[in-house]
Amino acid sequence: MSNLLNVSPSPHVHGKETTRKLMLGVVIALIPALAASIYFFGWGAIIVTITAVLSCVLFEYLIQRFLLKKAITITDGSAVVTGLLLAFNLPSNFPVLLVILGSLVAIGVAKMTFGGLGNNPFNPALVGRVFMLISFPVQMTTWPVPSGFSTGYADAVTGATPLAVIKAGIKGGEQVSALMDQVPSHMQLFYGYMGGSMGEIAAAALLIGFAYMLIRKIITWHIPVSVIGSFLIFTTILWLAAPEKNADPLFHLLTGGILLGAIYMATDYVTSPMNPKAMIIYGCGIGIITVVIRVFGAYPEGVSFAILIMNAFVPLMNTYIKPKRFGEEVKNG
Amino acid sequence: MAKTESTFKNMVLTLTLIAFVAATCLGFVYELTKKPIEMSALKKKLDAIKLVVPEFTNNPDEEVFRVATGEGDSLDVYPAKKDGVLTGYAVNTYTKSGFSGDIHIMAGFKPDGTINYITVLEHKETPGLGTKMDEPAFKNQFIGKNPSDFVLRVNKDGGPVDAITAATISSRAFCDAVQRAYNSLFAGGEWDGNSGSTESADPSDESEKEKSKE
Amino acid sequence: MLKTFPAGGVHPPENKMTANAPIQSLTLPEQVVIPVSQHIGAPATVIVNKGDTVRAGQIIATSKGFVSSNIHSSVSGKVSKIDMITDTTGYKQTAVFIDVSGDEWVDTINRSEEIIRDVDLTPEEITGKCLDAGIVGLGGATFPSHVKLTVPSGKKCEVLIINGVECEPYLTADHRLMLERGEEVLIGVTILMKALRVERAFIGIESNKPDAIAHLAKLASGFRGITIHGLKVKYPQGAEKQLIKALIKREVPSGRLPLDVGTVVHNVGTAFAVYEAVQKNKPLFERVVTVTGKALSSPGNFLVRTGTPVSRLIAAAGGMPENTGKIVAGGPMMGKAINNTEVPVVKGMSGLLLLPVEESGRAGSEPCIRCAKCVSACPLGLEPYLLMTLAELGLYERAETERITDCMECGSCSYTCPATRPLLDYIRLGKGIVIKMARERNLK
Amino acid sequence: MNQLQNFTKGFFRENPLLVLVLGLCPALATTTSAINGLGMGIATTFVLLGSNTVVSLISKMVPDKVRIPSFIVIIASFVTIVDLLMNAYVPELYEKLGIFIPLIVVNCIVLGRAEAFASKNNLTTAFLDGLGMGLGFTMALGILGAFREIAGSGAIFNYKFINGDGILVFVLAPGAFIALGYLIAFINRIRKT
Amino acid sequence: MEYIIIIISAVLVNNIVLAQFLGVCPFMGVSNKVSTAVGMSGAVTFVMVLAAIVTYLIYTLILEKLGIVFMQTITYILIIASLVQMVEIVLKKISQPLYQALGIFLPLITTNCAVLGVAILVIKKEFNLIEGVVYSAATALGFGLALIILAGIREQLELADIPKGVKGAPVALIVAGILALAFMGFTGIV
Repeated sequence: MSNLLNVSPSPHVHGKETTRKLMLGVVIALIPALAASIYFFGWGAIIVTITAVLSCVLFEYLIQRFLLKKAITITDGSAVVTGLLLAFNLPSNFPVLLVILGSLVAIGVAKMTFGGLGNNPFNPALVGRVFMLISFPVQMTTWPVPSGFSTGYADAVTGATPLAVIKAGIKGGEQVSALMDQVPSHMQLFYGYMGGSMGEIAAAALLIGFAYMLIRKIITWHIPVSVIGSFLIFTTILWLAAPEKNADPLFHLLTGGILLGAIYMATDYVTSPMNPKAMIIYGCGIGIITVVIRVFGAYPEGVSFAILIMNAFVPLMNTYIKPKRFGEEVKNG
Repeated sequence: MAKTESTFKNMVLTLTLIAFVAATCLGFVYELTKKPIEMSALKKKLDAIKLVVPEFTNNPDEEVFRVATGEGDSLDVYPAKKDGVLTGYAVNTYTKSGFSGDIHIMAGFKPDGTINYITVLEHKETPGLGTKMDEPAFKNQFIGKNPSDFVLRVNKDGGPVDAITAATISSRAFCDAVQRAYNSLFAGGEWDGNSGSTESADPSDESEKEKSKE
Repeated sequence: MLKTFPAGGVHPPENKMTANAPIQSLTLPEQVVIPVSQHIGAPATVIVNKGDTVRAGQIIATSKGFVSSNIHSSVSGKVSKIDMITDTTGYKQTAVFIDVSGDEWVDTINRSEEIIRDVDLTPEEITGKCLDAGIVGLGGATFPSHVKLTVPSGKKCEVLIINGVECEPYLTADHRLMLERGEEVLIGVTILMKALRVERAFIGIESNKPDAIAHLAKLASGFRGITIHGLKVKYPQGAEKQLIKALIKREVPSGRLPLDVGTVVHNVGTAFAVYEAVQKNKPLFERVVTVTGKALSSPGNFLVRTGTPVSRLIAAAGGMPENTGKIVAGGPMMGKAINNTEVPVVKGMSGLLLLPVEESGRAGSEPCIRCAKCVSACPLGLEPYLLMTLAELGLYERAETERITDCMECGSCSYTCPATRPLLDYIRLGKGIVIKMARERNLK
Repeated sequence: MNQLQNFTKGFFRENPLLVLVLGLCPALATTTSAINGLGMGIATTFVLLGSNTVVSLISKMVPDKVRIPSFIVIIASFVTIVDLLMNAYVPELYEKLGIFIPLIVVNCIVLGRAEAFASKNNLTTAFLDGLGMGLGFTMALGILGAFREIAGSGAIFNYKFINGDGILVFVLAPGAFIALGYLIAFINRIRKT
Repeated sequence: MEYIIIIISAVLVNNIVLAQFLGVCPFMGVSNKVSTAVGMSGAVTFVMVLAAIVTYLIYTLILEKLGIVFMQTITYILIIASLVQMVEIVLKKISQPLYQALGIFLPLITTNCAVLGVAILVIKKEFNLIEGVVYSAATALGFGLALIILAGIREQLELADIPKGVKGAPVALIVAGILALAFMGFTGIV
């Protein structure tokens, strides 16, 4: 009997959380946004999502099996999440071949090059997205207009995102108040009735997922709240300073993927800081850089770039911004 | 041969000698290449002029004159003449509203102001996007148009010019440069630089987005 | 709002199924095996020989040095041999084997049920009695109590903290003790207050023991300076520094003692043992042990003599279930797995936990996903993921600057890690090496 | 045999770019197309050849303490000669390579070969070494340039074989880094097996 | 305003390493540790600004006047080489701690093409002296920023399980590539 006893160091119990469950939780949290996307964009959304997820998983498998000759870890679900998030960052009429290329970049370049899950300094889905945005600017910036469930894919009617419309207008010297008539109302934006990347349109659906992830304790509030907070403060300042030259903060918040970025992309475990203090700095950095790029830069959206840039600072933050150590503040005696 | 010692005299001597030989060689090569360099620069200019104006027999480079843009500077204009008859002007124009840096363009006009042909001399636009402004698909829509009735404005701004997809800003900049050339030459610089057709009113306001989503 | 420590901590399922099981006295075994090192510090020196007859409460090994403790016989009988055994920690050490005959106690022990409230000893006399009685911290650390009661000159204890938290899942020994021997515990606290010359004592109890809180609060009205404080249920609420932070909002600096922030912490079990030692002259040779496990037919809390083999406890709790995969001496978070059922009960053993096979194994270690759950779980504000990697790669200098030695091995990180990485194992390893390195450096 | 090795080592075993990882700046900046890459490589080869030859010839005469300054002057002279010649006879390529022609002077490969090899070897050896290293570098730039041109603009030697654009990022800065990274990784991989 | 544009452009939009490919060798070479990266950045800033001033003066006061502009490369490299030597000697004399912090990087700077590159670019971009100083300082800042970020990432990657062939220079290049990708977001700010 005694020989059969298991002897191992403490602790002898383990929490219920596993990597797979966490990844599944993220997937569940993304379902409302996916549903909204399918509702507005139809078949295109389904095709792009399935292609991205399948090719991410497949590439992870192939690279681990044949190039790295390592243990296969596709079952941990992280490739599925990468695929989903990549799809969420693409237009729903994006050519299938390019979706596959994007997946290869996300998994092959941004993840497997660094040794796989847990080692990559940059968010794989975002590397995939930005790579595609710069390589295929035309395809990446022709958005199908929402049309209720449509079966069109390549032939979908396309239009600009509200953010791009406003930005182009402002640069053309028009007044914001006049431009606002050309874009959907704030309420429509909240439900997701606009052109844009698949996953970024429906603020309502994204917020439901956010609530779910908070309740399930998959993520903490620090990053999303600091991103959105600094973002709102900055846009409000600009808006108050020149209301006819800057869109209102709420409009900014509901468009251009800032919610998708703040809730799902910036919070990516591997590429975000490891302690609350650093998380807040990281989040504020993302919020501010996003606004800088949106308002002053060439691209109408800035959140993908902002997250990648702050990703680059994460190792420095992890080294130099430490959690508050217990017993640090109290001085002798 | 024994290794030369590192004495002060030796060091100075060696360095001086090497420097002297080097300078002599360079001077020689410089003299040798001076002409070809000038020639190639001239040839480049003439090639560009040849491209944008009708046939000519004169040397436009010798007859170059400058016209004021009305913005405090001036442009080089090369008149093309065939047997003494004016066939067109090549205007070396520019715009500051490029996507990344200034764009220099050689714009060719017939004497009545009709656009003959245009070529891009120098730019730093994004490869695959802004670079398309030097491709026929975009340029050809200007040929034979007279800016007096053909508004140099991209269709996004209400004009007739089809902008390059995802490179509206480069397209606008292109129009801006051509407009500048036309106005300087034919409108006598009486151009406020902001007829609404371009957004070059404030050169510092270049924070335009290129990837306009359409 | 219940008090707690601010950062870190986890919420493992409580599983306190023996909370309503009254303490039962375990019948004496045929033989007890009493190790000479049941405490932190130098092992005691054996002073009996093979063949000697001893009585319960008789000293059989004397403390060697200041940080050490006396060991007493827990039964009456004959010393059959003195030999090496493998103890609960897995190390070899000397132990005294005693064949039990009858149950004769040393004469000086007051075996009456009467509760003696009045204390008229000086602090020094109290400390002396604790030393004689071999009292050690019964919360699990087994630090000799007389050391903690000796306040060095220049330092002052302002408040005494009594640890009734029992934050380890499954365990209920302290809980039952507070319910059934509440008055003795409070007298013990009064004695400790006297020894430390303090006016106030806080007893911290996790709010999952409302009956104990109510009971002690009622009794405490009859004692001067003792207050009962309900605490939030969060592991490791019972860790000394975390408890101090929760109750008096002071942080014990890294590498320092509670006394540096003006407090001393004792366990309720220790308070009870102090009561018995001071008022009844009874040395520490028995204690309450929770014997528990989901598959046990009659888990319970047992008053058991030290040196009793744990197999007796298991038998008393209904016998070893078929599918037992692991036996843990102590709680599931910090207890030690033992590899045979003949190891003796020692002073510091607060529980015996039988885990079924399916809960006894560990899942394989997966790659770290940098979810930072270990960082937020660490009550000391350390970064377990980093410490593990540093220990794994042998970067001990960096591990030291990342304060690996602060780790108290509470196990919250390993518990919470979704990738089931053996965080604590590596940190323990690294910590050991770093401590050794530091010691060698100090010698130079 | 030994001389042959002096010549061939630059191609693979000691390829200055792919194995020694030197001369990264021009390798990244000028390889937007195969022609540009090759042009840069040839310009560098010319400087390498010239400097190696002259350094090998005069190294005995140069006192040790002024060795480096002398070499720098020699290299800079050759660079200026290349600069002038290219400006005169291949103006288009010259314009594309831009500032990276004068910057050959700080290319670690050139000074490295002069200092570590040419100054210690005879004329023939130094010449072959310079030629091998230069051509090895040229080859590496050509490969990188060809890859970037094919992937980035769907063309090779300015001949476009696909309709439309390639993967644009490869003609831009990020693509340069990434392509060179994988190229070196690939070489590492075949070298080790 | 003009200066701010120069600074933002040099640091973020046209980062010397990530967009212009100058100084890639030291960028790869001294990015193993954050502490050395910081030291290198300091030394580069110092030399770069100094070199920009001296070469600017020499160019406008001597080369241009004498009409021997073609001697630019040879003069510049000699100036930079002797400047580095001088800085080293002066630093050794006046500030031992500073010398210890920056000293080991100084010899490496001679062959840092960013220094020579900036000196040439100051002339090419037709800056005046003050603009040249601002530009060179901002460029050095951009160099330092990229270098320190890369060093931070590489320090972290030390603890990661990088596949064999990619380890070392390749992974650093790929990180630089992704970094360049991210910095492209700043396009168009100025």
